[in-house]
Amino acid sequence: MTTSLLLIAAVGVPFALLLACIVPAIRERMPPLLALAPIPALAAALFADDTPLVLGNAQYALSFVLDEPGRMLLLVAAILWSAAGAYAATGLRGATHAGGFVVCWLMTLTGCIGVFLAADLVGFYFLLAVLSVGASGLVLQGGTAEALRASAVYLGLALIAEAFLLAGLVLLALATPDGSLLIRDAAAAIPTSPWRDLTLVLLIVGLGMKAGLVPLHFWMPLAYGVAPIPAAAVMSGAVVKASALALIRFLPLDVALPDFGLPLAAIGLFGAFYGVVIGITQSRPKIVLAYSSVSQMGFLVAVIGMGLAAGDAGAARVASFYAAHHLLVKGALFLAAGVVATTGGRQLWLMLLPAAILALGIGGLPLTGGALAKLAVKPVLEDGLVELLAALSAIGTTLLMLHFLRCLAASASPDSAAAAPWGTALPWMLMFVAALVVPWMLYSATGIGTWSDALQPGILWAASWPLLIGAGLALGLWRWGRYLPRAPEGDIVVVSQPAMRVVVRWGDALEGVEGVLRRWPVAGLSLLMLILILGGAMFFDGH
Amino acid sequence: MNTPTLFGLCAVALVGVGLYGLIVNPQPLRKILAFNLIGSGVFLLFGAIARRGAAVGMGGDPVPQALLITGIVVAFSATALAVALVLRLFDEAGSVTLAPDAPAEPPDA
Amino acid sequence: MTLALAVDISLTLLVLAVAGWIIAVRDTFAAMIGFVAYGLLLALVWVRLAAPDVALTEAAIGGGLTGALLIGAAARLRGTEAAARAEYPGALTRTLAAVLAVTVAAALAIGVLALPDPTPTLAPAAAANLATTGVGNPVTAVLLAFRAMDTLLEAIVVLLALLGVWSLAPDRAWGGCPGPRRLVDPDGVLAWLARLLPPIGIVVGLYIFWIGADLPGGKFQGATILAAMWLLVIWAGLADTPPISRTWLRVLLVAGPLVFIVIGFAGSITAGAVLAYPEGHAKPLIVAIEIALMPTLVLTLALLVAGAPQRIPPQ
Amino acid sequence: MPHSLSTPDVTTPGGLLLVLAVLVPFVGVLAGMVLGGRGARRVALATLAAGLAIAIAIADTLVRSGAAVVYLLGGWTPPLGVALRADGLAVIMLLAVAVVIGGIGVYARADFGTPPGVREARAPFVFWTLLLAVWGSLNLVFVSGDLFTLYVALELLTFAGVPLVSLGGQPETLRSALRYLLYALFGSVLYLLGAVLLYGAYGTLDIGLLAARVHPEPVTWAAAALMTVGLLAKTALFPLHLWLPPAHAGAPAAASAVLSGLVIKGSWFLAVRLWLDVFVGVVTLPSAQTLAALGAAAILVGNIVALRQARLKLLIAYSTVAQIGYLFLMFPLAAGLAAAQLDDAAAVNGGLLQAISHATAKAAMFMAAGLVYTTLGHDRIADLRGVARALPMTLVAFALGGASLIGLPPSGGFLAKWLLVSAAITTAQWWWALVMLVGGLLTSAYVFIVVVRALAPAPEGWTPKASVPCYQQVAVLALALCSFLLGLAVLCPVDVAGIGRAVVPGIGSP
Repeated sequence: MTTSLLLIAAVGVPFALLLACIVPAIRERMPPLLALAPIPALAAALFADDTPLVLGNAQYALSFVLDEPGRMLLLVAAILWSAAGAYAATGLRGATHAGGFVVCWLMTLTGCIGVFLAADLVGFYFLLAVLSVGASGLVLQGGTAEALRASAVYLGLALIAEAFLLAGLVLLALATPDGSLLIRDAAAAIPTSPWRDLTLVLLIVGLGMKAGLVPLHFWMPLAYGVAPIPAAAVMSGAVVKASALALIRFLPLDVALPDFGLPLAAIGLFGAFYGVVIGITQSRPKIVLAYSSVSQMGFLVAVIGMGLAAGDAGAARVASFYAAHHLLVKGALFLAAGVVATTGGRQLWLMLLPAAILALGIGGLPLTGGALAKLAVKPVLEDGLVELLAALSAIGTTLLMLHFLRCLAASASPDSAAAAPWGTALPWMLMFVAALVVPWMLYSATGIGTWSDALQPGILWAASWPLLIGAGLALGLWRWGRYLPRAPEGDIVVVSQPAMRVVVRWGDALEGVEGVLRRWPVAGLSLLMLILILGGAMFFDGH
Repeated sequence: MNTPTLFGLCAVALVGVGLYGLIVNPQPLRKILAFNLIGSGVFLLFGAIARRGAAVGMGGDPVPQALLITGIVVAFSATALAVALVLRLFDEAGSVTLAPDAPAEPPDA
Repeated sequence: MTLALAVDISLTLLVLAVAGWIIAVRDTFAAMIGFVAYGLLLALVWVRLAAPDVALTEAAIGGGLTGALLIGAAARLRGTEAAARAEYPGALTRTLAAVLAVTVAAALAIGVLALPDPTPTLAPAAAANLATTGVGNPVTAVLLAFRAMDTLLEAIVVLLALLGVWSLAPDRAWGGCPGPRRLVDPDGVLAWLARLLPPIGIVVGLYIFWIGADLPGGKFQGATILAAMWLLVIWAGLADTPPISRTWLRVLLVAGPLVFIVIGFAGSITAGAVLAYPEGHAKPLIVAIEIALMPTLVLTLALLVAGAPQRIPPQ
Repeated sequence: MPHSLSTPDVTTPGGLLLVLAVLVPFVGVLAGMVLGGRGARRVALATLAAGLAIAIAIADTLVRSGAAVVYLLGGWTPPLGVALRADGLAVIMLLAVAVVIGGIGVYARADFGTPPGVREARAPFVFWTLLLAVWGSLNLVFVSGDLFTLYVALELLTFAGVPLVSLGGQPETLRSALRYLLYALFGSVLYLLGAVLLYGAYGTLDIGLLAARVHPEPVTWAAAALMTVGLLAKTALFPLHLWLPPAHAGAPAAASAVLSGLVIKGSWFLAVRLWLDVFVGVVTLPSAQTLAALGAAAILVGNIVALRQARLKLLIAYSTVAQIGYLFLMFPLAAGLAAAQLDDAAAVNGGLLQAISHATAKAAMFMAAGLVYTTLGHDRIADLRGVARALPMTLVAFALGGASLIGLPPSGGFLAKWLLVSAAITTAQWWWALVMLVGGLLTSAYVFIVVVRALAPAPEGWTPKASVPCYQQVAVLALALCSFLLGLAVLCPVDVAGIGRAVVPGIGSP
């Protein structure tokens, strides 16, 4: 009963706030509430058990459930949404027309929490759509022409992905015995489905697009680059994890499917390096962070892929843990990017140092959550080559993060008296603390390992040497980096502009043909021809 | 070859002639005329079928014959509406072409 | 029999030749004249098909009213002929159209030749139930009893078409008189005809209407003749079309269908079904409906030919 | 030969409601003609309420009895007489049309008022009487069981629809109306030709009796091809859509909503009726595939051309061209399911839902475009700035309607797409699923463009050209919400659409 109430409140409170926005007066007063809207979700993550919540009748019902991956991600996502909400409220103070931002924010929040909790195919699809539309609206809040373009690219990609997903979900539903629409039943039925391969391909492509898998990652730098800081924080942290979580839930990780797992891992690892390579050619902190997200999501997908290849059900837990860590750190670093840009002089180091700890944590800095995350996924990546690649990726990540820190420092306010307002600095500090502490809590609470194991000297050393190599490379980058070619932000989509011109020309041609078809004699001829074709189709088949 | 079949074939030929005229003749009035030709072909076919159904002392099946009267009146109404449209178009535009041109934007309200 | 067949064949050839000429001839006005001739020829065909009711309708409406309508329009559109000819499609389109039209017609011909023999017919069913309707003409029985719904809807179709025609009035002329004002030429042949013909026409029209219950004829044919007489008087300039805002006009226009519907619904109480007639009262009710429909049809048909309102009458 | 409709031997309880559903709107037309002016509007609005009640009563009767509602007119049994028959499909359409017409009626109250000081004005008088006429004709199309009565119904529909197109009276709208009228007449005469052939071969025009009598032979094939193509011309299925886009360019918003949302559904419904209930065993899978191929072409071409339109109304009109395509994808799916001895409900319900959700969404979108036009004085997509501020509710309605066209849950479009995609996969016709998904993407592109342009802030000092009454916005939003929440129909415990339709062993099966 308590669980039901908690789950209802988790999704219902943001949704109710969203509906309340219909009234303009409420909408204008909404910003202070943004920080509180995710609190019910936090409570649910902490106190709800795994009893499902079912709304509807026997023929069709929406169901929600808090499974282990969902709980981990919901917990950290709620923290991030709350902190980012406080940050956003500070930015919106005194702003006229905050309505659009607030509506998109609440819509995205509702979708995000809903997707983390959804237990049936239709509810999942619906909430994912809410999430995508809301998030594209958040990108739009940048208000510039680039924001419009980025938002269009984001929404376009998201909807293409949803088209793949819809096809995949229909296949899932058709293959599930007795018409159950529960994700759990659907995933269990995949290995025996007559359309197993197609289903998996559709799901992986659809979710992979949303997770930013190379080569469909280009929306990330575009979107995060133009979105307001808090929006970029929740999008790179929480929103993108929805698709990772969906991969974890939909793929039958307890059955070894190396034909799918290994390619997935390979694509993921490729993305992990690709993000680094392009990222180090960038100079805006937000863009560097975006490419880091490309890299990290690639690594996460590689973990899931290896789990699928090996039929390792435990991969779900460690992948979720890795995702949870990335969620906290990436969210925190985006906030840091915003805070640093408004800070100068002596204050700066107070803001930069925590950022450095977190950033290097992604590379696996010992004693940080990042080190734990790397340690947790290690068993899944125990294949010889993959293990080596994982280590190389840690080196690359360190390199990229050091580059980020340099860009971050360079982006600081030139005014030495500038200090970020408390309303933004405090959320950032809160996220810093959460990113340090929460992974340790989760690590032991979920039974992935114990603290004492994680603190063994051998393990600490194993985490340290990639850092040192990465640091060495970073020195090299700073010395010779100017010789690197510069990739445009959003690499592929920018490079593919000429292709668009061809598409436009095709559109012209099509419009011309359509115009001809609408001429009276042509339409009349079409009519007669159709009579003959239809009659013929019946005649020849009927004989 | 008996009378109903002969007129049935005649009806079919009328439909063919009308179809050709409806497609190729650009003048709307001639299209209306062609429509009437096709229509009369269809009616004639129905009449031939009615005649084939002559029985119990009736010269033809009365149901199609009754429907024919309805059909002729409906075709006349259609013709009247179409002619009125053509005439109004002529009054407004000074021409009666049907060629689709890029629809101009209506003047700002 | 062979003589009859020869007549039929020559009639067929004549009809087809006129039809082909109507399509092929360059001048639209000439084509319209051809169409009137075509309508009269078709009426002959209907007679040969033992369908005198249809023959009357075809001659009156198909040839007469439609012809008048089209000839009038063609006369007004004389000036657009050259522009229309310039739009004539190229040889490719014409060839394609010809090939397709011939193919469709040929396919249809195969269908016609494959019609079953003996043909299924509803004549026996109609004959068996004719007595209950009390009318002697089976076509009238179909129109007003067996398939009364179609006839009711048809009356509404005509009315809707009239509404459509009226809707084409310029805003300023709404409520005014349809068609252009005709000037009287007291010595003209039209005026002479308009004085001579109507009395005869009215008698003939009413007669055709009246006998329709039992013999070939009926409201549509009768109404057409009456409408034609009225139009003749209007065209001769001896009378004007009524302004469409007149209440009496509106009432008469809807009276026919409304009476039909009222009697129809009364049937659901008195005879157990909508559009059914109580035992023994079928014929009077049918005649009542026909009488109510008559003025409606006369007005509607004539006003359909008269066209959209164009003039506000002097107050 | 299997047939799906039981022969209508008796009038069922509640059958009289069908007669009312058809004749009440026409009585409204007659009364409106006599009362004229403001009376016509009052009569129309009263009739709208009454008609909705009748539709609900019919639905209630149908669900209670679990069988088709039948009325024998005049007590005469087909083939001599004419029967009215409403199965689940018909009743759902009746209800949907009643709701959409109601929404349009409320919206049009503001646009079609008789100006003060005038006893009667042309546009309002014509609009209100013809709105009712369209409605009566549609109801007749849905419930009539006789091919000739259906022919008359189709003509009624055309005669009522054409003046709505030319209501504005500009040369371009007159030209569009003429093109529409001539092409529609072309279509209906072909339909009649087919019906005549059927009578010649089988001696009846009653749908139920024909279903039992038809068998595959040249006459039937010819009739089926003629009738189908005639109906396609009236439905404006690509490439027979020459009349549709221009007809919308200059028509008033409410008229566009009627035309695009409702009128074309009449001939579509009749095509469905013929293919699913009459020509079972005559039409073949390749012919059904032909229809769907045209539908697929419509989806692709319509959507792409829509993307390239500069005016909002034309964009929506081309979107209609595309959406009509979806309506025809159901034919091979239903045929495939039936051929595999499976229940074709998924395909049929999918098509039906698509029709209804399009009717509601498209009516809402056209009316939203009308409000935009009133407010801005134009409807150039590139210049929609300020709409979000002036017409927030309308923009939301447009977006919701768009979401339904795209197929986002929980819209009716989503459920329809889900059902159709399921059917496509079950019958191994994945290419139709692909077309639907691609179509959804293209749709989302133009909906996005419009919404984003409308969200742009207005230039400084900009004021709306005219203000629109709130109830118009509410009517638009209500219709859009109907469409957007239609997917919740899945919660309905009874398969209403299936009532009165036996399971059909299908098209192309031996």
